[in-house]
Amino acid sequence: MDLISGIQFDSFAEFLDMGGYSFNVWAVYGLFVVFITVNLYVPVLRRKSLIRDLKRRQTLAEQAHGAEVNSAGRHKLEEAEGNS
Amino acid sequence: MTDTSFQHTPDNSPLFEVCNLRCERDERLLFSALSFAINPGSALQIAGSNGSGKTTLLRIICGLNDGFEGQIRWRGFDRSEQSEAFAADLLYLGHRVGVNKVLSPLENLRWSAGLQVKVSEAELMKALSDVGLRGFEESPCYTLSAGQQQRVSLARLRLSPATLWVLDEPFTTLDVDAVARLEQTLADHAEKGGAVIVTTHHKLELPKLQRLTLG
Amino acid sequence: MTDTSFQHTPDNSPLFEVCNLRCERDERLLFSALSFAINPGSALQIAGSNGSGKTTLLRIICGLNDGFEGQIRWRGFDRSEQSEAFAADLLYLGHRVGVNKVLSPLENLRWSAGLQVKVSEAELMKALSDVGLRGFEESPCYTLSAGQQQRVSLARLRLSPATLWVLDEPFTTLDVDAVARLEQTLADHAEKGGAVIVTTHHKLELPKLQRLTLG
Amino acid sequence: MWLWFAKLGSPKWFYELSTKWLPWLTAAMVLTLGVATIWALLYLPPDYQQGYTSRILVVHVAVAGTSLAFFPLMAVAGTITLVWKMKLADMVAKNAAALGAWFSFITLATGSLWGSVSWGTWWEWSDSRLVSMLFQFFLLLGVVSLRSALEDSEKAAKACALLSIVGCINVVVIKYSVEWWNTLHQPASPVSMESGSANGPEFWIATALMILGVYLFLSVSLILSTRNEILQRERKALWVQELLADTKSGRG
Amino acid sequence: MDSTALNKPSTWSAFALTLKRDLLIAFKRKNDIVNPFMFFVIVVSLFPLAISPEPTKLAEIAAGVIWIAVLLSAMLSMDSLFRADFEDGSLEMLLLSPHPLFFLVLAKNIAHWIVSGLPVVIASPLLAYMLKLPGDSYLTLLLSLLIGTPTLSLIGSIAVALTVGLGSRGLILAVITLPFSVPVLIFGTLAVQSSAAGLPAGGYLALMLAILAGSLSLAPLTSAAALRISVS
Amino acid sequence: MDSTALNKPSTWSAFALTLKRDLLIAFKRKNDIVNPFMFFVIVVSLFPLAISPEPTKLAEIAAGVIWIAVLLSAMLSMDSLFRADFEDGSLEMLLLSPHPLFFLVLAKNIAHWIVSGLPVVIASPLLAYMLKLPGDSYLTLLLSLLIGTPTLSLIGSIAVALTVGLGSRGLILAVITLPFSVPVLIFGTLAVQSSAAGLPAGGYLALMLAILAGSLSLAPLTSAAALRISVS
Ligand code: HEM
Ligand SMILES: Nc1ncnc2c1ncn2[C@@H]1O[C@H](COP(=O)(O)OP(=O)(O)OP(=O)(O)O)[C@@H](O)[C@H]1O
Ligand SMILES: Nc1ncnc2c1ncn2[C@@H]1O[C@H](COP(=O)(O)OP(=O)(O)OP(=O)(O)O)[C@@H](O)[C@H]1O
Ligand SMILES: [Mg+2]
Ligand SMILES: [Mg+2]
Repeated sequence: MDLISGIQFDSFAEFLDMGGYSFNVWAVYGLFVVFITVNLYVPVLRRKSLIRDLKRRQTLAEQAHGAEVNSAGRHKLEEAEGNS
Repeated sequence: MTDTSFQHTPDNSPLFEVCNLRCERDERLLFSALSFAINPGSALQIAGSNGSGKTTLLRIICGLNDGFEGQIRWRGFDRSEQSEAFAADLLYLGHRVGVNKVLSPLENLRWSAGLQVKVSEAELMKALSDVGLRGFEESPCYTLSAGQQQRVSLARLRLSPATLWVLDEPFTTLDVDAVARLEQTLADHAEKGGAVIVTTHHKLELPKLQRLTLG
Repeated sequence: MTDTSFQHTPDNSPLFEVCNLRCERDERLLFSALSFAINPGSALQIAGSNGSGKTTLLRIICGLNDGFEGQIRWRGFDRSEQSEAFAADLLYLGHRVGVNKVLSPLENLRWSAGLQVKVSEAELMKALSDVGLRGFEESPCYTLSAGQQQRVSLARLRLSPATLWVLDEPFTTLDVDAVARLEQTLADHAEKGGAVIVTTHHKLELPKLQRLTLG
Repeated sequence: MWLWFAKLGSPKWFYELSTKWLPWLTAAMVLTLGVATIWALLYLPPDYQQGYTSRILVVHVAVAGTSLAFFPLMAVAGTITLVWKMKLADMVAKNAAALGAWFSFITLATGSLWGSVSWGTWWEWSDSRLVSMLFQFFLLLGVVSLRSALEDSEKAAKACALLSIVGCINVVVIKYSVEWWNTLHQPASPVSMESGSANGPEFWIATALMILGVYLFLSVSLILSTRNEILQRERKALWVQELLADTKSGRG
Repeated sequence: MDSTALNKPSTWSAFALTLKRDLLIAFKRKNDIVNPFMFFVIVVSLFPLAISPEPTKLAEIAAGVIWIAVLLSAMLSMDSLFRADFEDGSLEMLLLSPHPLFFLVLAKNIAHWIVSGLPVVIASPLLAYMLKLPGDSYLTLLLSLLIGTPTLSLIGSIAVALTVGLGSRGLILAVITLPFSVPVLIFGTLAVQSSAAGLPAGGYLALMLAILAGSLSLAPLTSAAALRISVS
Repeated sequence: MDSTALNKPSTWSAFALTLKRDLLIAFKRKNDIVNPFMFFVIVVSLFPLAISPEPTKLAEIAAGVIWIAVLLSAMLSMDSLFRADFEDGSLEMLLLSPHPLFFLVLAKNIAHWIVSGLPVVIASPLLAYMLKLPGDSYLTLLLSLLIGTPTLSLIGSIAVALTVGLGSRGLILAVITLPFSVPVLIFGTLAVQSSAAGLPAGGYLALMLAILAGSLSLAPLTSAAALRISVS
């Protein structure tokens, strides 16, 4: 494997020029990179803000109505008074 | 109509039964391990504070909402196996009254009752005058007041052959008179062997009334 | 707030006065020669059967409906000459509660109260928790039940500087608890020198309550 | 089978499993994408017709091919949502729609950039792949739009599931009808995609590697956003509460 | 077996009852009938203003313009299907009725097409004349629209059923359904264009018929499923 | 004079509050932003399919097609203005507020245009390219749309205010407002077409600006009056 001689370009400028099509080639790769980073980085950022938000709510819930939460979902069935 | 007008259930299982129902909305537990049964001739009032899940429960009962766990049985069979028979024997009146604004009370009732039972024009007119809409039969419903529109939907109760009535806050916007008349209708239905499930914040006086309080 | 927080009227004419009001809808006479007056510190319940014209009357009072004949006076002047002052001193809650479904209770209240008075966030939060919506402040309103949405609109009552409150069936869909609390709020408002006009089919217990029955 | 299904349906199970797998998948993704990109940019020999621009095709073909996977994926997830009411399937489907729209957009953009070189125009209506990709983009945005329009999340899940299934059929129908329409309109310029570039084996190896990398990227991105969705929707569950208590703020 | 079953109306009569009710509502409201038609006419008449009043140019675009205007009018008129029923609660009644939802939905679809699609189809030759569509293709235009508009309605009704709870949904309906109607648009315009060029158009019409048949059997089913989802 | 007046927010702050609220609702709903834009893009892309994919033919119709699509998207997006407010009763609150309705309506109009008009304007050059609009006319297109779309929104808001109680009003809105927006359409397309032909377009743009100024002062007033009528 000759990693150096395999390279198709003799100079960096030539590499940048891409045989005259630098705009198209670099635009495609630029878009590609943006596309990948956005779709990886946005979920990561969202995760951070989500965790922050959830923790804030957790502490709020603990302070404000920790006891009330447990009372949810109860019910009671009875005969109404005054039936015949 | 006599008692025999309602279909009987096999081997004496209750008319309608709910076992171990559990429902969450938005990760908020509304109820769990909820079980009750209702038999012909009885009435069930579902009470509870605002947001305790009354409307949700009624919609689950009717099959409009399937976000629940647990069994619902109709005349002893699973409701989903009996869905057509159940539909033929159920009458649901929700928060929204099911009254088209451009049609007249008569035209509305002709369709809404007609889906479930064959009715004659005379029966339609009688039902409307029974709920106090005489003289309004042919006015378009957008000219009716909130309570009058509610009455149009209540006229269905007088025509429906359904055994099980499920009513979500039917007393709202009714005046004192109409409230009394509706209570009488419910009592009559139960007496004839029907069953009623109703939510209201109002103090109901019915014979054989069970009360289920949520929340 | 003390008694002085409400503006006083000149030469002791009543706060709000209706003379010889007459209204027809669809060629049906709803009321005629209707006159009444309401003073700071008192409450007026408008009763009547369904379709008797309660909602119509309230909308006429507020100026949302101009299909009437007769005079309406505000602090002794014709209402139309005082429309801005009247608007600043009026709070109307209609059948439709004025709650946007996508916004949260907090955001709703910020706008609806903010149109009439400058309020701080803390006051908003307090008003919401006073009506029993603690924990729901930030949930979108479409996840709230019918009664909870009604409560969002009632929170405005706790922030408004208006003297005259006009409420159309504010008790519908509220549970027993909330009904009691609302009655208390109305009594407090009257005590502080405000005035309340309210329609309801429900038996109101307020000090200095007048009752006007239509139809 | 059923047990396995039930287990897979559990967001908790998925969350924990993905915690284990994510580093490996990410590493594999970085490696393949890196190698493929460097190879494509530096080592790919110039095409005899189009010179170095065949470097564009490596990306274009990889993204275009992958973007075709989204509707089938969403339709499968939708079926699972509707039939087995599995929450996880919907969480995947929700994020897949948005990601799929991104993929379609990048396909369109890279295709245009390549078209401006090889056809001398950025956009051409007389090519069925272009037009049908455009409509796939619209359909995906339609699914995203429906999701955001419906407020109730359970309703939205089922509605989007149904739309994805119907949409999956439609993508195929559109493709064939547009193709037929184009053969009838006899394109003026030589604008067939299959016509041109005879690319060497190196090109195809680089492309294959790029396709692999893009698929890995798809899975990593989908897993990341699905995990967020799990945290969001299961925020009241005990295991999430415990997990939150264990994580330092903003990390984890 | 029991009195309930004896007195229960047949599915056919429920179908007829629903069809009649929907037609009645439409005739009372009038807007549902007049608006799609007016919209169609107005949109078509914008083109000579915005593009060019020259007859030769108009003739070239006539088929396409008419089809697009029909498409838009069909999509936008769908907004009224199910809306009032959802808002006033009648839709819940429909879902809870003891009849197969397929037929009731079909009845509503048919009523809607009669009211909003048919007038547009009938008006199309006149507008085709105003746009100087070449003379031989009128019959093809009429036929293609007669086959195409019910298909569009059926496709649209799925989207309507999915979005039934939304307040303002005109645009989202169009956004969801326009991509789906591309095949109908393509075959419809191809049919008209080819008969304008003197070529046979029967093949396209047959294809459109096939699409219609497919959607006639599948769309009400899908709409019914979608309604159940939306109302829950 | 009294404590009420002291604590009363200024009209300006009511304006800002309403603008903010409407933008907030739009950002929460997202659809109000995305749909007009999507509709515009999809409608434009139907034309090559229905008429012809040939670049020269497309270039001829490009300006007109874009303007018509903008017009339709603007008209149909109006449906969401005031709708939710009417249905939930907020509109009554707006009418009963102690501030001049003119400014509150203007605030709602501005919020609506930012949300539904601006994205369409921004996307238009891309679509112009896809339709092969001749190169020199892009700036004119953009300017004409930037002036034209607020005008269309203002005109539309009058119709919206008049029809605010109707359930499905997408079509009727279009039917009422399209005739009124013909002048804007004509000047807009003339501007683009003349700059595509290398002629100056400033005159048309100036005319459009005049129309905008006129409607900016009159339309909110008329809408306010119409709202009072509709709500009563
Ligand atoms: C269904 C989506 C698509 C797929 C699967 C796809 C796939 C491909 C493949 C495999 C090639 C290489 C063909 C070859 O080497 O001869 C190619 C070439 C090309 N693609 Fe796409 N593509 C898609 C969409 C698009 C779009 C949307 C555009 C433009 C906006 C586009 C523009 C091009 C161009 C200009 C070429 C070069 C054609 C030539 O060499 O003559 N493609 N595409
Ligand atoms: N839009 C309308 N057009 C014509 N008539 C109307 C309209 N709205 C209401 N009416 C008529 O006006 C009368 C009074 O209606 P209103 O809504 O004021 O009654 P209400 O006393 O509030 O009744 P409820 O207790 O049912 O709310 C009714 O008889 C009704 O028929
Ligand atoms: N669409 C929804 N999405 C999520 N949660 C909802 C939705 N609708 C209702 N909820 C929640 O479900 C709970 C129960 O609502 P429901 O409407 O069943 O209450 P209810 O008992 O009928 O109250 P009310 O007496 O006010 O009518 C409420 O806490 C509410 O927050
Ligand atoms: Mg309820
Ligand atoms: Mg009333």
